[in-house]
Amino acid sequence: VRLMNSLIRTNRVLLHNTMKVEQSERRRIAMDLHDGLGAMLSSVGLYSKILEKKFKDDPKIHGQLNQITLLSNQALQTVSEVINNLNPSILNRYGLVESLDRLCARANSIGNVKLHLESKKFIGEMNKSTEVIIYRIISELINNTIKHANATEAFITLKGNTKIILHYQDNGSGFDSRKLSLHEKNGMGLLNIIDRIESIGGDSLIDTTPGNGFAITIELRIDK
Amino acid sequence: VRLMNSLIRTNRVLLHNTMKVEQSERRRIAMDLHDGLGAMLSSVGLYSKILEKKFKDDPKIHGQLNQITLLSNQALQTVSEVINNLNPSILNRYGLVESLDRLCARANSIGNVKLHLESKKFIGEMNKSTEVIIYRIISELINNTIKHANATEAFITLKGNTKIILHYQDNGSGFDSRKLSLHEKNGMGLLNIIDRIESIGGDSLIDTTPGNGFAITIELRIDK
Amino acid sequence: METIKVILVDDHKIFRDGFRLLLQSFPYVDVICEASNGLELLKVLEVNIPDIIFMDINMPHIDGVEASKRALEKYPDLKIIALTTFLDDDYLEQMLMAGVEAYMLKNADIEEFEKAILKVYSGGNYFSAEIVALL
Ligand SMILES: Nc1ncnc2c1ncn2[C@@H]1O[C@H](COP(=O)(O)OP(=O)(O)OP(=O)(O)O)[C@@H](O)[C@H]1O
Ligand SMILES: Nc1ncnc2c1ncn2[C@@H]1O[C@H](COP(=O)(O)OP(=O)(O)OP(=O)(O)O)[C@@H](O)[C@H]1O
Ligand SMILES: [K+]
Ligand SMILES: [Mg+2]
Ligand SMILES: [Mg+2]
Ligand SMILES: [Mg+2]
Repeated sequence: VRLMNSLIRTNRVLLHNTMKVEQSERRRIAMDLHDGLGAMLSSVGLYSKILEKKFKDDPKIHGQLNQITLLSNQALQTVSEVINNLNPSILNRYGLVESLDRLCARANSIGNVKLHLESKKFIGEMNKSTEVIIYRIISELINNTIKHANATEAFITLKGNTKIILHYQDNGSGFDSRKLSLHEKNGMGLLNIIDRIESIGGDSLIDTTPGNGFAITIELRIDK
Repeated sequence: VRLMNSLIRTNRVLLHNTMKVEQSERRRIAMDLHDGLGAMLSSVGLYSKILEKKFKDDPKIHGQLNQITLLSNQALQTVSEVINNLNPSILNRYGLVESLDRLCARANSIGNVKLHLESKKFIGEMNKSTEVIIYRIISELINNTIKHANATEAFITLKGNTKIILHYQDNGSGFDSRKLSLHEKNGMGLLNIIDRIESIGGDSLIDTTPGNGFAITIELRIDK
Repeated sequence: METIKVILVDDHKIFRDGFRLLLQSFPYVDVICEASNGLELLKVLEVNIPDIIFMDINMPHIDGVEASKRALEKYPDLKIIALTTFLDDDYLEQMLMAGVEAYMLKNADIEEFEKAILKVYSGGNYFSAEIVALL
């Protein structure tokens, strides 16, 4: 039994390490993108704006320069989304709950979907990489609701202590969840969530049918 | 004992799954970058080149437009490096050994360092995520030699079957390996390699002193 | 000089917009239409036969490799210039096997595009310098 316990512990340590390394690799790639690409794209934008001003009386030239400005902004936006996905820097600053609050507040201020976050019953403390996973999952669920559901509301409940329970529900179109694996080629968001949760020893259950909204429940034991 | 074996097996499966999920997330981010950013940056370059042609007689305007062209090319280069790091697509097509052959051939055709790859004694077969790790490690070692070592040659030996041994050696400046942890803030390449190998149950040993080149030996048991 | 009829195939409108503008700066080129993927191209070809197709590789539905194969099977006289964002030896081989005449990076210089169009139109091949290094 002692041996077994120690094996289980090794198990956890190993998994924990893998996650930590991954985390630091992600941070590194995010930094590369941020420092390298961010700077280049910003200067492209600067040059094009300087030139735009010079040619404000020549609609054709101005239009082409404006394309450059728009594209460089769009590219910066994409880079910042990828960076945030790789390394949600907000988590370094605020904890999970406050980061989620801010995520929802931002989405509520711009979108058509009203998000309700209920996290009072969440008193767990988890390591950084688990926080990142939970944050990323909730972002993806929100994105899906905004992109696919045509919903007006979504409810997010996070609770628990050593065992975390995340419940997510929107009032949108729902879909035929049997078709999920067919999507493998295009979207991998949802399937990845399920795999991801499983890979860290948790469970997830999707509940959706066409016309009845989308819901998912995720349960996860945390050690620290 | 039976229980123990099954625990060890669960261990491996869990680790394997984590790696697989990570892999598919990386692929996904790489795809996002490839598609979205690639298109935006290419178009920026198109517009700036069209305008450059128009203003070829105005050196000042032409110069600013040329900056935009150069920056967009540089940005594309960065994106392609990040993509390749996230998801070395070459491995999908060729196996590890041929991919490494091509990596070395390309570096030899452009660089000042002559790379020698010896992989005849390698007859192992590993899963995709381990291949990616090995490929990425060797790329990073080569990058380091090119960037830091001022070397003329590097020797890469890959051998083994169920236990893989990777030996890497350059004839460059070497460095004081006790200072490695100090570098944590800037480079994380080497430390990440060590962590990474450890996290998948392998060992690594660095051998370098100032003036005596850099060498590292990595040993890793593989199951499949 | 007679006009060279060109079709542009790429799944990103932002790229097509810029590239069309670039092609239009050559007086002897006429961009007769565009398609946003291989499937669309095959439909377009039923009514419009160009001299040259500029073909993106990564596209939904039918990608550039498959589209080139099918288009050349039906219209063997077509000339295709493959366009790629990033160097990738993987696709290079597949596109060559499919029978394209040229392979270029999307960020090639204007002069390169001009050279490629003229060479391919007169029956030759063209590869960007970076790609020649890979071959
Ligand atoms: N909340 C939802 N409401 C309605 N349909 C949904 C919802 N979430 C997912 N879907 C459906 O399930 C499919 C798969 O979702 P998934 O997140 O895996 O991929 P995606 O969102 O299409 O692409 P990606 O996440 O890669 O951008 C979606 O394309 C959509 O049809
Ligand atoms: N082959 C080598 N020869 C000489 N010095 C080396 C070699 N490899 C690494 N070093 C030294 O060790 C330091 C740490 O290397 P590491 O790969 O961790 O970071 P980096 O290469 O500086 O940054 P990054 O890998 O993040 O681009 C380097 O800055 C360099 O001083
Ligand atoms: K024209
Ligand atoms: Mg999604
Ligand atoms: Mg390095
Ligand atoms: Mg494309």
